[in-house]
Amino acid sequence: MQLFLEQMLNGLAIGAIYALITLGLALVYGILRILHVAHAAIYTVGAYAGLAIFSSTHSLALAVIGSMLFCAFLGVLIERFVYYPLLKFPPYVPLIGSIACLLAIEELCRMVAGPYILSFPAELPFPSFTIGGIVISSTLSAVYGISAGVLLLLWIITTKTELGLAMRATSQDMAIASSMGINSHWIISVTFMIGSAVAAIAGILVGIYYNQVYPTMGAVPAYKTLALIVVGGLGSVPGAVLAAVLLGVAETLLIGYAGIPLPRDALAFIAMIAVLLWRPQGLLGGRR
Amino acid sequence: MSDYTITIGTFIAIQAIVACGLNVIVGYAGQISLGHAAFFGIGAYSSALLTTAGGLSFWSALPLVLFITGFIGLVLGLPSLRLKEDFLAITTIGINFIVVSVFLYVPFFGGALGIGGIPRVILFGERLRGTPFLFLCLAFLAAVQLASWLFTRSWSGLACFALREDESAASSMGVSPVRFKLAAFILGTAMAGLGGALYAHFMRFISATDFGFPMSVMILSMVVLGGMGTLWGPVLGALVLGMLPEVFRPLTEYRMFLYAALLLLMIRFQPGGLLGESSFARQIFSRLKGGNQE
Amino acid sequence: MRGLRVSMVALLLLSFFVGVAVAAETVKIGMLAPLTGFAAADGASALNSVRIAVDQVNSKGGILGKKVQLVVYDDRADAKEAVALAYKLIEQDKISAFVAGSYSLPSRAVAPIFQEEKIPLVAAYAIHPDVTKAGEYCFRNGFLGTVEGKAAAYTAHKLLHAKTVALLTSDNDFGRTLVQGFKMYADKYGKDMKIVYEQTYPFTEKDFKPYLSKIKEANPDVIFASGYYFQTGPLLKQARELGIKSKILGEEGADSPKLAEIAGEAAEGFYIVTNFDRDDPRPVVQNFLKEYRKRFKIEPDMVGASAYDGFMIIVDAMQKTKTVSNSTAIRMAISKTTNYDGLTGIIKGFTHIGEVVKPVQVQVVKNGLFRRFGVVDDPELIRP
Amino acid sequence: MLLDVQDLHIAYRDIEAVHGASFSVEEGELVSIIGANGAGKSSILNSLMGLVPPRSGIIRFRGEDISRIPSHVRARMGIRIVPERARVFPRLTVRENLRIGLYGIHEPAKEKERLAWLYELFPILEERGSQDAVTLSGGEQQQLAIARALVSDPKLLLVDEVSMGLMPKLVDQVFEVLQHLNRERGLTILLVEQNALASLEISSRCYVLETGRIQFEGASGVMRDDPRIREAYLGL
Amino acid sequence: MTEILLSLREVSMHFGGLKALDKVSFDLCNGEILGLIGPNGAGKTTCFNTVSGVYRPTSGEIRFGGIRTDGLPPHRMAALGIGRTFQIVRPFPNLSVLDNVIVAMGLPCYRGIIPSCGSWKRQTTRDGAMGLLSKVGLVSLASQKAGLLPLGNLRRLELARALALNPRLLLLDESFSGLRHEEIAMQEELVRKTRESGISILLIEHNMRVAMGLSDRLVVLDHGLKLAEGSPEEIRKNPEVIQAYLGKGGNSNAA
Repeated sequence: MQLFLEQMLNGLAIGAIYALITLGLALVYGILRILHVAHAAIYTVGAYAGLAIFSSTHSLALAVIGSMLFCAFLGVLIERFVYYPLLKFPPYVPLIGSIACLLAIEELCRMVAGPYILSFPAELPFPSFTIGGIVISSTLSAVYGISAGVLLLLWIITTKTELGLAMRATSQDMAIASSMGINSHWIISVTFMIGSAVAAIAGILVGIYYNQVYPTMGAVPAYKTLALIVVGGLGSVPGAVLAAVLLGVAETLLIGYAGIPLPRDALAFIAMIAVLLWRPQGLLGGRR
Repeated sequence: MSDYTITIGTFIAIQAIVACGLNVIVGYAGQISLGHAAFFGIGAYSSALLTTAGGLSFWSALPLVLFITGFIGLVLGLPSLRLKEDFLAITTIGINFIVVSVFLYVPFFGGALGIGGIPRVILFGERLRGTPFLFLCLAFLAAVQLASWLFTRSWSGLACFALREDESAASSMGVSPVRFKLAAFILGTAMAGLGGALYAHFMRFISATDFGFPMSVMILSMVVLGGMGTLWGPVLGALVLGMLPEVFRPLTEYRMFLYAALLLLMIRFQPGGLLGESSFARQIFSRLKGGNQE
Repeated sequence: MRGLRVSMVALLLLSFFVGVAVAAETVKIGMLAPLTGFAAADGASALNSVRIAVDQVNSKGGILGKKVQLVVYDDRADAKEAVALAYKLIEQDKISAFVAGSYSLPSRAVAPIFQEEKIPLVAAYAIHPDVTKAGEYCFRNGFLGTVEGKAAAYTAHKLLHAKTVALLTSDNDFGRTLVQGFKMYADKYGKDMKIVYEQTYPFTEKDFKPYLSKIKEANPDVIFASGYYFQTGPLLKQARELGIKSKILGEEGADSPKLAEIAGEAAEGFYIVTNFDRDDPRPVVQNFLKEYRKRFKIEPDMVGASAYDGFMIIVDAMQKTKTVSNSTAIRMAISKTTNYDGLTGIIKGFTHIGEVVKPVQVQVVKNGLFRRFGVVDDPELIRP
Repeated sequence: MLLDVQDLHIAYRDIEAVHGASFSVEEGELVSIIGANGAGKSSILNSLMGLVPPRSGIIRFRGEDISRIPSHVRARMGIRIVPERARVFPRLTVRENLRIGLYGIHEPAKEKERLAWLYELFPILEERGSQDAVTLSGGEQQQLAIARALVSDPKLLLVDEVSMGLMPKLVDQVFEVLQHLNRERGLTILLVEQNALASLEISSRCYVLETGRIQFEGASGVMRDDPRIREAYLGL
Repeated sequence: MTEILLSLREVSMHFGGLKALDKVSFDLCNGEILGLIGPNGAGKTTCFNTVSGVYRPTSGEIRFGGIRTDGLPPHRMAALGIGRTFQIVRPFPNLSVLDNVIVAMGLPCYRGIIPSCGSWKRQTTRDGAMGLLSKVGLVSLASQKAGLLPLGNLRRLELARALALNPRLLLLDESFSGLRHEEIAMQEELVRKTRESGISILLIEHNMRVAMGLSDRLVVLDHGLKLAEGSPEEIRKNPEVIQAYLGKGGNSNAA
C-alpha cells in the first residue's frame, strides 16, 4: 500500500510536468489548429535562458521572470514569422515549418551553450513533508506547488478575466469574436505568449528537478505532448491537463508498480489510439 | 565516381523511392501520413529477417516484403477512413512511434541490438556493391517512377485525384473512398517497403532508430519541398535534401543548424514545393517560355 | 535568398581551398564523431582529446618526421551518414588509419568498409561486438559489454561484498550486454550473491522513482545501475531522496564530470567501473589531465580518454613499423601491442578478434571527483 | 447618412456573389434587404462587418470609408452583427457570451443597466445565465445573439436571417423586439431576411436583392403589395 | 403508363433531437421532373442527401428502380444510375475541366480491380467527355483548371459530370442558385434537353420561377414535413405554401 501511494505521488509529479508542457500546446492548438511541435524548443530555450540568468544573478525569481519574458517573445516570433503566413496551407506545411524550427533552435542552443549537459544548481524554496511514513521531498512538493500554482493562475486568467474570455471566444469562433471588437490576431499572439511563458516555467522546473539542461531535452516532450492533446480532446485545455496527469500516473504504475516493462514513449500513443477508438473526440473534447 | 558519391547517391535513390511512395499517399490521394518511415522500417526488417533467419535470397524475399508492407499499410491505412486532418496526422505519428517500439522491444526483431549480417544482393552471380548497387537502386527508382506514372494514368489514379480534390463529389461519381484510399496506401507503403529492403541490404545491418519519426519528417519534407503530387517532385526533394547536409559538411558543428534554417525558409517561402504551383521554378520557367498568363 | 545563395557558393569555394591547402607531406588519420545532434557532448569529448593527442605528437616532430593531420567529420551518430563519410575519408582524404570516435551504430556500419579497404580501425568507445567482428583490421580500445559486466559483478561481489543486488539496466545494446556479463560472472563465481530485482528502462528515461520504489522494497546491498551520466545522475539523486541506503554501482557511461554536477551530494560514494583512472600517477595520465583542463576548462571523461588512446595506439604502431602507408604492417603492429603505456591503463594487448585486454578501473566519487577505488585485473575476467 | 454603400462587389475565390450593390441607411431607420436564398444577402452583411473582404466598392460609416479596416475596429465604431444561425460561442456560458459583447467597453454602471434591460427583454437569458450556450434551443440562441449584439449599445445593428429555423411564434416575437428597439430606442437596424412579409411589416424601407444585384427599392408599406416581390419569391 | 422510378416511404431523418425529415413520402415517375421546394431549413437538402446516399435515414424506406437503396453509400448510388450536382459547387479544382468529366466516365471501371488499372488517357474516353462538354458548351475551356472557372460554368460542368455517369435519375441541388439571368435560361434549356433524352430529374430549387417553370410536379417541404404535392398551378394557389414562403403577413393577399 505504501509503495502504491509512493508510486502515485511520483506519477502525479510526472503528470504535473507533462501538464505544464502540454498546456501551451493545447492553448495554441485550440486557437490556431496548429500542431506546434516547436513548443518543445521554447521549453528548452526556457530552461537555458533561466539557467543563464540564474548563473549571472543567482536569483531564481529573476531567472523565472526573465526566461518567461524571453520565451514569450520567442513564441510570438514563431507565430508571426512561421505560422501566421502558413495558416492557409494544409496542416502539414506549418507542421514541417514547426519541426524545422524545433531542429534549428535545438542546434542554436547547442551552438550557444555547448553540447554538454549543464546542471541547474538552484534550490527550490519548498518544504518537504512526511505523511504517514511517506516522504514528499522538497523537489516533489515544488513540482506540485509550482504546477498547481501555474494551473490555478491559468484557470483564473481564462475564466475570470476579460482577456481569458476573449481567448476562449476566439478559439471557438474567430470571425464572430472579431466582430465583437476582439482583435483576434492580438489574442493569438497573447495566447502564444502565455503558452510560451508556461513552457519556460516547465523548462526551468524540469531543469532543476533533474538538474540537467541540454539541447535535445525537448525531443521527447515534442511528440508525446501531441498524443496528450489528442487524448484530451484536440483544443481542450482542461482535457490536455487531465490526460497529462493520467498518463504520468499510468506510466508510473504500469512500470513501477505492476512491473510491466512497457516502452514508455509508445505508451502515450497506444493510449491515444485506444482513446480514438473509444471516444474519438477525446476525454474532454466536444463535438466539432 | 568515388564510393563516397556513390554512397550518397545510393541513399538519395533509396530515399527518393520512399518519398515517391509517400507521394502516392499524400500527393495523389491527399491523405496525411506522418509515419511513413514506419513502412520503410517494416520493409527493411522484413527483408532482413527473411534473408537472415528465413534464409531466402533478396530476390525471393522481395515479393514477400512488398506483400507484407503493403498489407500492413492496408491495415494501418484504415484509420484514414475515419479520421480527418489533424487526428489522422497525429495518429500516423503514433503509428510510427509504436512500430519503432515494437522493433526495439520485441526480441524477435533483435531489440536494441538490431539485425546484422544481412547478405548482399546477388544478381547474375555477382554480389552487388558500390556502383552496381547504385544502378540497382536507380533501376528500382525508375521502376517506381514508372509505376507512379502508370498509376496517374490509371482509373485508380484518377479516382485518387478526385478523392483528394473532393471526397463527396468523387463518391457521387462512383468512386469508393474506402477502396481507393486503401489502394493508395497499399501502393505507397509497398514502395516504402521496397526502399526499406534496399536499405537493409545496402547497410547490411539495421536498427530501429533508423526508422523513427525524424526520418518520416525528412521524407515528408522531401515530398512537400519537391512538389507534392508531381511526378518528379519527390525525386527532386530527395536530391536537394539529400545533398544539402553534404554541401554544408565543411561547416561541421554549424551545418545542422543551417540545414534546419534553410528547411524553414524553404517551407516558409515556398510552401507549395519547388515544382509545385506558383513556385519560383515554375515562374522562372514560364517567364523563359515567354508565357504571359498574368 | 540571393544573399544566401552567394554565401553558399562562397562556403563551397572556401571548403575547396581548405582542402587543397593542406596537401603537403602529412600523415592523415581519420575520425568520425557525433558533433551535432543528441550525442554531441560525447563527440566533443572525443574530438577535444584527440586534438590534444595530435598536438602532442606533432610537437614531438610528428610520425617519422611527418606531421599528423586529423580529418574529422560529424556523423550525427547516424549510420547512413557514417557510411558515406567513411568513403569520403578513404577516397578523398586518403587516410592511413581511422579512429571510430562515435557510437556503436555508426561504428558498426563503417567497420566492414575499412576492413574491405584494409585500413586499420580503432574504436574508442563503441561497444557493439560486431565492430571488431568485421575483420582483422578492426580493433577496439573500449571494453566489451560482457567484460565490463563481469568486472561490475566482481566489484559488487568481491569489493563491495554484496549478498543481494538489483540490476537496473538502460535498454540499449550496451546495457543488455552488460547485464549478460554480470550474470555470466554471477552464475560462475557468485553463487552467494542473489539478484533480487531486474528491470530495464528506456533510453529516454529521466524519472526513476517508479523503479527505485520497487528496489527500495527489495532493499539490496548493491544496485548495479547502468546508463549514461544523464540517466544515473538523476537516478542517484532520486534514490537518495527516497531514502535508499544501498551502494550504487554504475559503468563507464556515467564516467563524466557532469555526473557529480547533476547528482550533487547524492553522487558521493557512487562507484563506477570504467577504463580511466584519474589517480594514475603515470605521466601520460597526469599530463593529459593538466592539458585538458587548461585547454577546455572542463574535466576530461572516459570517452575522450579512450579516443585519445585509440589515436595513440595507431601512432605507436606507425612509429614501431616505421611506415605510415603500409596498412598491413600497421595492423600487425597494433595486434602485437603489448604492455602499451596508455592513458586508459597499461594495455596488455589485443585478442585475435581485436578486443583490448587491459584492467578495468573501479572509481568512486569523493568530494565531487572520481577517485581510484580499485582495479579488476583478473585475466579470467578481463579477457573477452 | 449613417451607412452608405456604393457599388459593392463580393467574391469568394473567383466566384462573384454580389455584383455591384448600392444602398444606404439613415440614422434611426429600420431597413430590410430581402431576397430569396442565394441572392447574396448574407455576403453583404458579412462584408459590412468586415468578415468577408469586398472585392471592390466603398462602405461609408458616418462618412468614413471603412471598407478596408479590420472587423474588430468596426465593432468598436459601433457596428454589431446578429449572425446567421446565431453563432453564439457554444462553450461559453450565456453570461460569458454577453460579456464578450462588452469586450473593450469599461463602463460598469452602464453595463449593469443594459444587462438589466436585456434580461427584461429576454428573461430566459437570465434564467439560463450559467448554462453553456450550446445547451440552448435554437430560439434561445437567437435571442442570445441579439442580446450579445445589443449589450454594447451599437450605433448600427446588422441582423442576418434571424427568422431562419425559428418557430413562427418566435419569429413574431423576435421581430417585435427589433421593431421595439427601432421605434422606442431609435436603434438603426439593417435587416437581411428571406421572410419577406414579416420584415416588410416592421421596416420602413426595403431593398430587393436578386442574384447578387439590387433589383429595386421602396418604402415597405408600398412594397408589401408590389407584385414584383411575389414574383421574386414565387416565380409567378 | 409511367412507372415509378424513385419512391420514398415515410422517410425520417433525425439529428439528435431535431427532426430534419419527418415521415416524408413521395414518388418520382420515369421521365418526370419533380421539384422539391420549401423555405430555408425545410429539410430539402436532408431529403436529397438521404436519396443520394450521404445519410442513412433514421427510418423509412427508399427504393430506386425497385431496389431498396436506403443506407447504400453514394458511390453505390452512382453505380445504380443516380447522378447529382451540388448546391455549393464541388468541382475537382486542380483537375482540368475535361478531366473533371472523365472522372465520372470511369464509373464502370471503378468497380473491378482489373478495369481500374486501365488507362483513362484514351482517345475514346476523351472524345466521349468532349462530347458532353460540347453539350453544355464548355469545349473551349476543356483544358482550363476547374478551380478557375466562374460559377455559371461550374454549374454546367457539374451537369456534364453527372451526365457522364449515364444516369437514369439526375439530382439537381439548387443548380441555378447564384447564376445570372442569361445563365439561368441556358441552364434551364440544358435541363429540359436532359429530360428529353430520357433521364428523370429530381431538383431542389429556391428560385421559384425556375422550379415552377421546369417541374411537372412539385413536392413542398416545411419544417421536415411534406406540406403539399401537386402541379405548379396547384402549389401556387395553396395558401399553406404561400404562408410558408412569405411569412405570416401574407395570407390576406394570396393571389
